[in-house]
Amino acid sequence: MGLGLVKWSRIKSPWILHFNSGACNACDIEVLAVLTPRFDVERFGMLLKGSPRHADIIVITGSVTRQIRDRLVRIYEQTPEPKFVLAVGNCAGTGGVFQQCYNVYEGVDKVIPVDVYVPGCPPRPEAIIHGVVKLLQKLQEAS
Amino acid sequence: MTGLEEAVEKLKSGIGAENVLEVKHQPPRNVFVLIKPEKLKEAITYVMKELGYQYIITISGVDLIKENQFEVIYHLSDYSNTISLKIRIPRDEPKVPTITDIIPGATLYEREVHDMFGIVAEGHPNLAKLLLSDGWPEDLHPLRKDVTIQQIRERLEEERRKGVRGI
Amino acid sequence: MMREALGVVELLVFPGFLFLSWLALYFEWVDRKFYAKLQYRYGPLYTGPKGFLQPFADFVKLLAKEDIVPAAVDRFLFTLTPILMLALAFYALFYVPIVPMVRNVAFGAFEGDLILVIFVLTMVGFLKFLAGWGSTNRFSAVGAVRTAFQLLGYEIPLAVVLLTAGMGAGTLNISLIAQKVASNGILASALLPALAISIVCFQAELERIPFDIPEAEQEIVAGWLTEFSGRRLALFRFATDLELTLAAALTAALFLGGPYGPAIPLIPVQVSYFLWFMFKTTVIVMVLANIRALFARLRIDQMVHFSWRHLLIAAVAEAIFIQVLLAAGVIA
Amino acid sequence: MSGESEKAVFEVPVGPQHPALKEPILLLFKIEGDIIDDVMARPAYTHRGIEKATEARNYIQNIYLCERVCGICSGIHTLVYTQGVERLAGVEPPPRAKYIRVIFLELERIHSHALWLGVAAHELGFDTLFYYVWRDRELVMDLLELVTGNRVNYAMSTVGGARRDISDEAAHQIKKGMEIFRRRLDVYTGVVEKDPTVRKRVVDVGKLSPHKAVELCAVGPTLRATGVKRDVRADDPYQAYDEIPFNVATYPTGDVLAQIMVRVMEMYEAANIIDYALDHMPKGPIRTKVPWNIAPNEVISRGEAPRGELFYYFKSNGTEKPERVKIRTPTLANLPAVCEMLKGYHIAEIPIVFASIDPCLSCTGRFAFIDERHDRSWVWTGEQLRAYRRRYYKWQNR
Amino acid sequence: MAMESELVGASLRRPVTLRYPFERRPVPPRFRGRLSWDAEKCVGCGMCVQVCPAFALELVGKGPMAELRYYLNKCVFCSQCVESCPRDALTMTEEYELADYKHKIYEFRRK
Repeated sequence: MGLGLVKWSRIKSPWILHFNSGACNACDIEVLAVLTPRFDVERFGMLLKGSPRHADIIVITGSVTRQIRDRLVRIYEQTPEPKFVLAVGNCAGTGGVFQQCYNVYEGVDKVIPVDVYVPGCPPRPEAIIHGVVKLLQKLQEAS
Repeated sequence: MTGLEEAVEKLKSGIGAENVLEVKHQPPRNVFVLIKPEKLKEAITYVMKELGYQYIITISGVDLIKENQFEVIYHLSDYSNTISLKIRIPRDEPKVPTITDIIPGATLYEREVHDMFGIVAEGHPNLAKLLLSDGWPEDLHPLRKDVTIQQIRERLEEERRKGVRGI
Repeated sequence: MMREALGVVELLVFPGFLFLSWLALYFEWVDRKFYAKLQYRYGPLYTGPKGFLQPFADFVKLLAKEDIVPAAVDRFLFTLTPILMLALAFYALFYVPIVPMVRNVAFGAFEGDLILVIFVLTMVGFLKFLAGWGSTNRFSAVGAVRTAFQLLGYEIPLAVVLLTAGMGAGTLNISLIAQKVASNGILASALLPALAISIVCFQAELERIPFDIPEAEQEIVAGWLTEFSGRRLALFRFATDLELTLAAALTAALFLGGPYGPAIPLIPVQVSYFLWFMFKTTVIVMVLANIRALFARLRIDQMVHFSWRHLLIAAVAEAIFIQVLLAAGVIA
Repeated sequence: MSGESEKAVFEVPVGPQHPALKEPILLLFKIEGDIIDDVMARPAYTHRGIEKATEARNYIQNIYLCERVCGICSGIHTLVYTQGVERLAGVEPPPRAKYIRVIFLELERIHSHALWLGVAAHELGFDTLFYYVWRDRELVMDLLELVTGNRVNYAMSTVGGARRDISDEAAHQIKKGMEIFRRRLDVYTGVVEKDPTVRKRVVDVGKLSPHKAVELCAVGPTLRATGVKRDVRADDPYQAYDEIPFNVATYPTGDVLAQIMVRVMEMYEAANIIDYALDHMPKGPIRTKVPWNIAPNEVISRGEAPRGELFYYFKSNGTEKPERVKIRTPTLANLPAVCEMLKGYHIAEIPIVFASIDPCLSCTGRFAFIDERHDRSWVWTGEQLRAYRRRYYKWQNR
Repeated sequence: MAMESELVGASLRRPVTLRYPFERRPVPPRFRGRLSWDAEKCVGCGMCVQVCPAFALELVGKGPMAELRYYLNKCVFCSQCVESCPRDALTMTEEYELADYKHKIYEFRRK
């Protein structure tokens, strides 16, 4: 019962932290667009938080440049458990068009574990919401 | 005679026609002028002061590995016309004089060229690392033609294994 | 015996802890929903009917989350401040008439409880400062200093207008003031400017736009809250909701008569108290949300400047106005 | 200098992850009391190595690589790139293609400026305005999606012309959309000009003198906000801009208000350009063929991005791959100016002043500014950072 | 204060929000979603692989019997391959809800 309540609250109140790990801005503006009236993810109880301490889901956009790698790890460490990572856009997935550039790590999963990938360049806001819903499904299924 | 042709003629008379090695027009509003490296500062001062140009768009570096030279291009503009002053410097001794005393806005571009090609702008107040990561090896200049992307990546991985952070 | 049993119920269930907790979450929901509505959005929608359980879900989730204590913080302050802030907010609410069940006045009402509540309001602000200062993070520190500055700004005008209501009613017992205001139309209308001033001051106390300077997300991340996570953050958020409840209930009581109002025919007086209280406080929370939607954030110096130049003068003028009315015998 | 060290100077790092910055950059501020004494920026966080990568890919692949230099101004990046390659190959795009390019570029300018206006409002803590502007920006996004098939990266311009045509029906819809958008813009102009809290935060904040702006080689709206009338579209017209009448918007005061007003005026202007271009679009083909290999040549290509002048330098070597592509983005040119603008203002003004140049760091990713007068660096090395982290973040679970 | 009339309007009107998972809007006509491949038309010329900026396509085998491997998580949805295909064997579908827990690779097969 208590655990069920906790699980329910986690699904109903996912707070996100947006982290740009060297993206081209396209995914970032779509992530922002998701918060605005047209799509309004606050419907799901999602809030954009500034401090990693307050966040549950780290939304990462971008191909992880070499300079930002350590910061990314640090932000990940600062986020309290349970935490989830949503890699938005194909740069965050595999490096996308920046594969085989010398200064990128080709994907967030090379550095920290990723829970859901949202392909797209950039994904439409609907696709990002779909990714979040997928993540919440994963939470639901996890015992 | 268009404004730019006139400007080039003036520049020729200003720094001496023998110092202008090559003039190549790119219509409608750009001209590439190759000059002798030692006349660079004089030429830029002339363009800025006498021809009334105010603005440097950027400094491009090109690695002419076959000629064993670097080409450095200063794109000067009066917002409408562009004079791209080119100089060629030896690859073994990549040095140019700084132009920050003439154009304060050029500091970043000189540092960028320094990062990317290792071309030192002599007299520049601070040639610290610009856009490369903190742990980037000092002797590695990514835009030089003698390193491939693959080699750069391998080198960086090796540095990281050695314990260097920030790359 | 019956009376004591009722007292316990009043303390713990209604309108005590349980109801207050519900009320706090309800106000957060009203605030968020109305704020979203003003921006052509839905706000929370799928957590319970119309997203009603959203604040509760946030609270439970934060309680169950990992609680990180950075090594550099002052552990004592870090642990103490959220609990103390929550306790203080609860404590103050027992002096504000919400739905008086037994004695027709608030649970803890006594002559002079207004002073106590004003003191608690200041203490809450001070605790925010301590919480930020104890975090030792740069952003927290800046947020804490801003909280303290802001406190200097709004505290005095707020105290003046709150006491003005007491002056007008001739008592410092919040419940009696509320009764007097509810029954005296002239006093109530004379206090309308004070109502406006107190709403602005409470907006500052609650650190909401345009006075959310200590928490300015774009400038200092989350201000004094930056380093708190998990349980402590949950308590702080809950305490802030209670503070909102306190602000709404206190404003309603002092300037609008709180739960007291014209009797509604056919229903018991306690139910009418409940309806009046909910109506008045909800409207106040919606006004607060509207202010939040209407402005850009001020700078800290502009805020202090604004308080001293405009708010304080207006508050003092209002106090003098009430005194004059009293002396002239307009307010019986 | 001992006097200086006694003053309460402390450093506040902002970034690389910070709510005010939608993109990673490290800004290190020296603060005296509440006043900014000095600024240092380090934007290496977005450096991806695009210029090198262009040399390893062919001209077609590079269109899409350059498109993703920046996601917001992706249209102008492809345009300046393709325009440069066309010049390299000596090909002229058909006239209709030029008009199509102008139309979607101006749509992009509106979307970018609207986005910026929203973000600026957000930085001021005025979330309602942010939400309202972004709500209306969706209108433009829908038009872009209708014309190009995608909301952000349009893939509209290609070497030799445009990839998609604008049908009469779409043209009609764009015009209708512009009509609505103009009306909404009137509302926002009113808000920015009249709202007391907004005015308090933007008037006389982040001042830049025209002399300083020219000296630091600022470009685009940042320069125009100081009253200097410079715009590549007018000064060095490309595509169909020499056939379209338009005004270059300027505002004389040089503060943040001027930055906002210049961009608002440019949105009106862009709507007018779109209307004019739709009315005067010639009929005909939209593409010409361009050879796969391009003979040795070198050219420059300029264009006015929403943030200012975008510059590409090309050198070809006769193969299918370029020898050298040099990209100069407007934010790089504007960063010295913004560091100048920030000095002497409050910490609270960092977000709005920094945002006022509409920084697009992903474009830039190649810059660190250290005050040249003092010539001191405060870039924290990785080691210092880790020491700080060890001190601070030795957290534990309880 | 300049926004108040707008806010009053907002409080009287319905939100503009698209309740996405429960409410959808049509995909625009030129939308570029996931790639699909027509085995009948493909002759295995490899043009698509050559122009792909993100190395998302790979030909398995050679000549007319070659099959295509499509790395969804690398694709940048530029549709250059569709444009370059001499036989129109490639098309962009309208599918955009592609989020998944792992990288997706489509092995297009000839039947």
